[in-house]
Amino acid sequence: MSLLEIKGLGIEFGGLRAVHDVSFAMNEGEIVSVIGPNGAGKTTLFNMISGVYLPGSGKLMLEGKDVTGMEPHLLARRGLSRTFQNLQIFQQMTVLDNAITGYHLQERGSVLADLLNLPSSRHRAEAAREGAQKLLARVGLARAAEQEAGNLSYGALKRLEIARALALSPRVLLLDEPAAGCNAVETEEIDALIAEVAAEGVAILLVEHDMKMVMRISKHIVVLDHGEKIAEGDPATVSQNPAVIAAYLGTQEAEHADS
Amino acid sequence: MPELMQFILSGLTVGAVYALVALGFTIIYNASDVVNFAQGEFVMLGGMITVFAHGAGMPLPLAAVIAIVITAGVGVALNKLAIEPARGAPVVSLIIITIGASIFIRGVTQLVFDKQLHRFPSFSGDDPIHIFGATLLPQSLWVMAGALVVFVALWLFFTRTLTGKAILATSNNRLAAQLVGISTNWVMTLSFAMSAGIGALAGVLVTPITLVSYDVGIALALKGFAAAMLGGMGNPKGALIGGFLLGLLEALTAGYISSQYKDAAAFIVILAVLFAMPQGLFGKKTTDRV
Amino acid sequence: MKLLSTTALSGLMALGLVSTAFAEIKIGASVSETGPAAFLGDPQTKTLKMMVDDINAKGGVNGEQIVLVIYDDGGDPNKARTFATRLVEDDEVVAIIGGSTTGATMAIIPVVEDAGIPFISLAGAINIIDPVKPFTFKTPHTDRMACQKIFEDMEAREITKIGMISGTDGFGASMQAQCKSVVGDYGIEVVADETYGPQDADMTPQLTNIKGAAGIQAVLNPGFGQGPSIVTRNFAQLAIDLPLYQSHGVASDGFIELAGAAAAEGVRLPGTALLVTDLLADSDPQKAVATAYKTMFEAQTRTSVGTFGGYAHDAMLLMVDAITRAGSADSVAIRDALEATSGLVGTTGTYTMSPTDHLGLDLSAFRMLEIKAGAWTLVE
Amino acid sequence: MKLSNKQTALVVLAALIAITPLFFPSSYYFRVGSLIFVNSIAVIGIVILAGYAGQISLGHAGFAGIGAYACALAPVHLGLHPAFAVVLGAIISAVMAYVVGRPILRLKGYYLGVATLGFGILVSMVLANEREITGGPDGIQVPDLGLRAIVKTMGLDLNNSEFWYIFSGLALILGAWVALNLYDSPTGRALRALHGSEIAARTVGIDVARLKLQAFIISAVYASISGSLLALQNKFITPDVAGFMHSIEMVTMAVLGGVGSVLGAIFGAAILTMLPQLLTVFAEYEMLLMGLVMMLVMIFMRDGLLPSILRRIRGKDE
Repeated sequence: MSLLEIKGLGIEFGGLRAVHDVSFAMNEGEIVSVIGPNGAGKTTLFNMISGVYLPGSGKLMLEGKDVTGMEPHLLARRGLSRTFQNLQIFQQMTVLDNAITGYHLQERGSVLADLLNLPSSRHRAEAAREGAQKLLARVGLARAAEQEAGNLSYGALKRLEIARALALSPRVLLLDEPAAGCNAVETEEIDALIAEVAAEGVAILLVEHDMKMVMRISKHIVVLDHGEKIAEGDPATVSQNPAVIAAYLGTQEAEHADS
Repeated sequence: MPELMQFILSGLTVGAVYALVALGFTIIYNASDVVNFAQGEFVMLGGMITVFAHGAGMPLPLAAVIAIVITAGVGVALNKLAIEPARGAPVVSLIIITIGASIFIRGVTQLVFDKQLHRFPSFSGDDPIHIFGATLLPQSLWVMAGALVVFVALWLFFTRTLTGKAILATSNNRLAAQLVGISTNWVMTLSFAMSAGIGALAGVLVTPITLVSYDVGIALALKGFAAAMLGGMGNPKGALIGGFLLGLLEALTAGYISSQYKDAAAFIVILAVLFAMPQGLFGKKTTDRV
Repeated sequence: MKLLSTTALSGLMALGLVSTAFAEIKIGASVSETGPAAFLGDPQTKTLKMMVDDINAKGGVNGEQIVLVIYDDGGDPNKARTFATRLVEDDEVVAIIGGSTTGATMAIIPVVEDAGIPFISLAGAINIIDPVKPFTFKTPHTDRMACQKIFEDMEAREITKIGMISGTDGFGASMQAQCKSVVGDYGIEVVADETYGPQDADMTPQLTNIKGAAGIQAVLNPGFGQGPSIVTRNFAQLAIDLPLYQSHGVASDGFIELAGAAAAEGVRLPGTALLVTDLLADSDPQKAVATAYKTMFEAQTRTSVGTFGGYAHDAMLLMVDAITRAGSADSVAIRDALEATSGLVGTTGTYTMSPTDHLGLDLSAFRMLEIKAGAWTLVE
Repeated sequence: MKLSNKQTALVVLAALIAITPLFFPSSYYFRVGSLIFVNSIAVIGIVILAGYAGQISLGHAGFAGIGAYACALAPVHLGLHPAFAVVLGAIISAVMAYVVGRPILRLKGYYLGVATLGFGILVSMVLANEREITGGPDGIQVPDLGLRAIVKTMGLDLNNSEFWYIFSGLALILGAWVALNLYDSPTGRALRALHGSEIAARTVGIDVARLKLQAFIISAVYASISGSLLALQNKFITPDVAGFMHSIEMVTMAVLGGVGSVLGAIFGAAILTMLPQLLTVFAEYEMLLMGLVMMLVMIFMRDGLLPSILRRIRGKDE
């Protein structure tokens, strides 16, 4: 039994097939990458897996249980967390508060206790705060803890999102372009962080444009084009697949034509 | 069934008033995503200025035209002085700005004119028209025709003209609209002028039926807002149908159930519709983009 | 910032931190100059101001000038209470006039009764003065009296089954309830009872139902503002061939103008002498007072005089009369003098107060009027 | 000892409430003060709903109406002491908020606005129409709380305005304390998170629907208590308390002062409560100026008065 199993997932927007019949599976500690040209449906696939979109067809199995169409906060409780391609940071909150929010499932409790500032509420908050501080140190943001998140650089925000997602102690982590907009040093740091997290047994599903990074860290690669899976396998196999090359070359030409 | 007929005619008359106000909301919303709570004041200004221009000896049609032009000017001023400087502000701030504007306009109106109720003669007399045993005042036909004409004109404007499409484009994506060379400032000015003008036209048409005073705007704005939301904000078809639906609901409830709770019935239906269709009857469905 | 400091400064001035004169009598007022009850408050404010100017120009009361402190409560009872507190505690007035609406009046009463300041209300409801409260008086007829006057007239016309269509505002709702409570005394039955919102544009559905009620002989419309004009027009539109009664809420020339002379033809309502000054016999005690007020009001405002402004006129008249008789501006003395008012002729009627009657009017002060050819006539 | 933001806010608030009466020339100022406090309590509710959770309501006066009429009706019909009537009103408001909030909180922006507006109008309509029970549009008497008499037996003779200044002042401090607790608590953080990004909030496990509902209920209770206090203080109440204009007033106070913070909202309530009193000097210009102030503040001080003023002061210091 795989940790996460995707069986024939598909969705349509206004008659347009965004993703069609995609299947694959992943196990604990595995890093699986989804690649494909722009508009191939990678983010849409992510949105279905994380419960943001309701799949039109297919099934999603987490630890052998059918979780298709489950809301994101329920999936989170089952150990699935994610980051976003276009940052979804809580801009008005401090960096630390952003990270603490990741501990929501641990720190939530009676609203009444929160309103009256009862000891139980303070303890929950304190525990979450300590965890968040450690996590911020881990992603190199300890110093920025008290800043308003909106003031951070793009790369720092990317790391903050990863910290927030890690705070859930997920079993499956979905990273949507974690290294986008980061410089070489930052990319390397993120690279190392991903490997480290995977080594702890977390299954990581990655969407990334940095092919060097993808080839280096992925165990398994799924290739999407026009919403359909056109290839999958280990990095070496996939990189030699003619269909994959055609898809990428095709888009490159298109991109040139655009610009 | 002369009773039913009478209820329907009443509902259509009142519904046409709501539809005209709702159509005014639509244009500004389309151009700027702002729900202008001062829309009712445009209607009031249309009526008040016509009353006083007519009272000063001008023929009614000229007085009406003057009222529409002045009100359109007020709309443009509102945009330039209050809405444009607040670009990007959150929904609540915009609500407060437009409510502030409506209080301001009311305050100025009661100073410039007065606090009395006014009316001017109906356009085609007051001899009722008989339809299947029910009656209708000729002025009601003017209001209904007004709502339909404004709707058709708007529909043509938004689908057939470049400017209309530019307004829709601005609403969808302001930056992209600027990139393709649309002057978004011009679009905003135009849509406020149009909205205010349509509001004033509504005021001119309905005053012989509803009367006018400096403070009739709030109630009209609330009903028009409700009608526009019922139909789906931003859609002229929604505004028209929402308006007529609201009017009919009120009239039929007053006729068959309870005149005390006719407004309640209208709002319960709105709540029910929004529960089933969170974007109103004809609103666009949106998907979160992440 | 500048605006704020300017407001703060003028606020301080308003709060009376800057000098006050002496030898003056301060009378306070809280009226609904704006808001949904502006129909009432606007003429009342104007009336109070012009009367005080007039009295002061003629040498004041007991040789002292009257200072009128007037606030606009917008018809909001909460504001009315705050302004009443301000008048009593801060402006230190000796008496208060106001409360254009029953709601505002009821909010003012606890304040004046607490402080022992005489108060003359301009609102209609009977529970303002029933039970009698030591310091609270009022000038308008109660809405119950208006109902009685109307039903007397109906009785004389042998009408036994009527329909009612009332506004849901305070005025309409209160009068609707009062009328229904006394209607039985006149052998009249309400067979259709409809309402409309104060800002409604069309009342044909309600009137259609009333028209269809079995055996109906007349229709009564308690309400003020634009509602009654629209009801009257819809009444004509539906060609309902029955007597239509309006309330004192629309007793002004403006109503005829708004409803249109054709639609208003034959409408009856209980009004005051003010509307028919020309028709009054020269021997009528009210003729002089009413004509004087009408002339002054219409000359200064260039709008037609109405019953509501008259209430304010009478309140000021009562107050000045009481202060004169009391010979001092002491609040309790004024109160006692007010209660002893006897035979004072106002525009609304002739007031004779007593410890058990803080209104002092009877039904005779109401005159049943009928609109004929766009003008008021007296029903004999 | 260094004070946290919360402690600073509470100390400033308590000090202002305690010290300003020393400068009051007459007891009318106690009346204005107590109105500020009563309004502030409702406005803090709006801060929790709109400032923390980012949801708008144009119908919160409906809850104030429920609280107010509970105090008018429960003592007469149920024989309840007015103090318990306040609690009953709060419970009814909470239940109503739950029932109404569940379906409508799925709506966003203006659609939520019109739905809450509809709720408020329904409440005020029932209050105005059910004349036999509620007294109709002309309002109804509210029994005395009786506390002032008890205080008097303890040797402290206060007039009505003074008593209510102190009583609602204490209620406000309590209300502010609770709201400030919430801000930094797990629930408060989750509310602010869903305000920032609903989708991200959901993916960290926040049950957005549930939390919005909680915020709605809490803010409804604030509005309800504010309505109760107003009714008890005035000893008379009309359906205006539940009207659309009162709902708008609440939101305006909150946003004008700074909807993001409790102190800002109280500042807004203070300004908007005093403004009509100050503007009486301008007589017929009052309306015009009121509208002008609303527009100018929102245009030039977008975050609200207090945050903008504080920023300006700090800016000068640097």
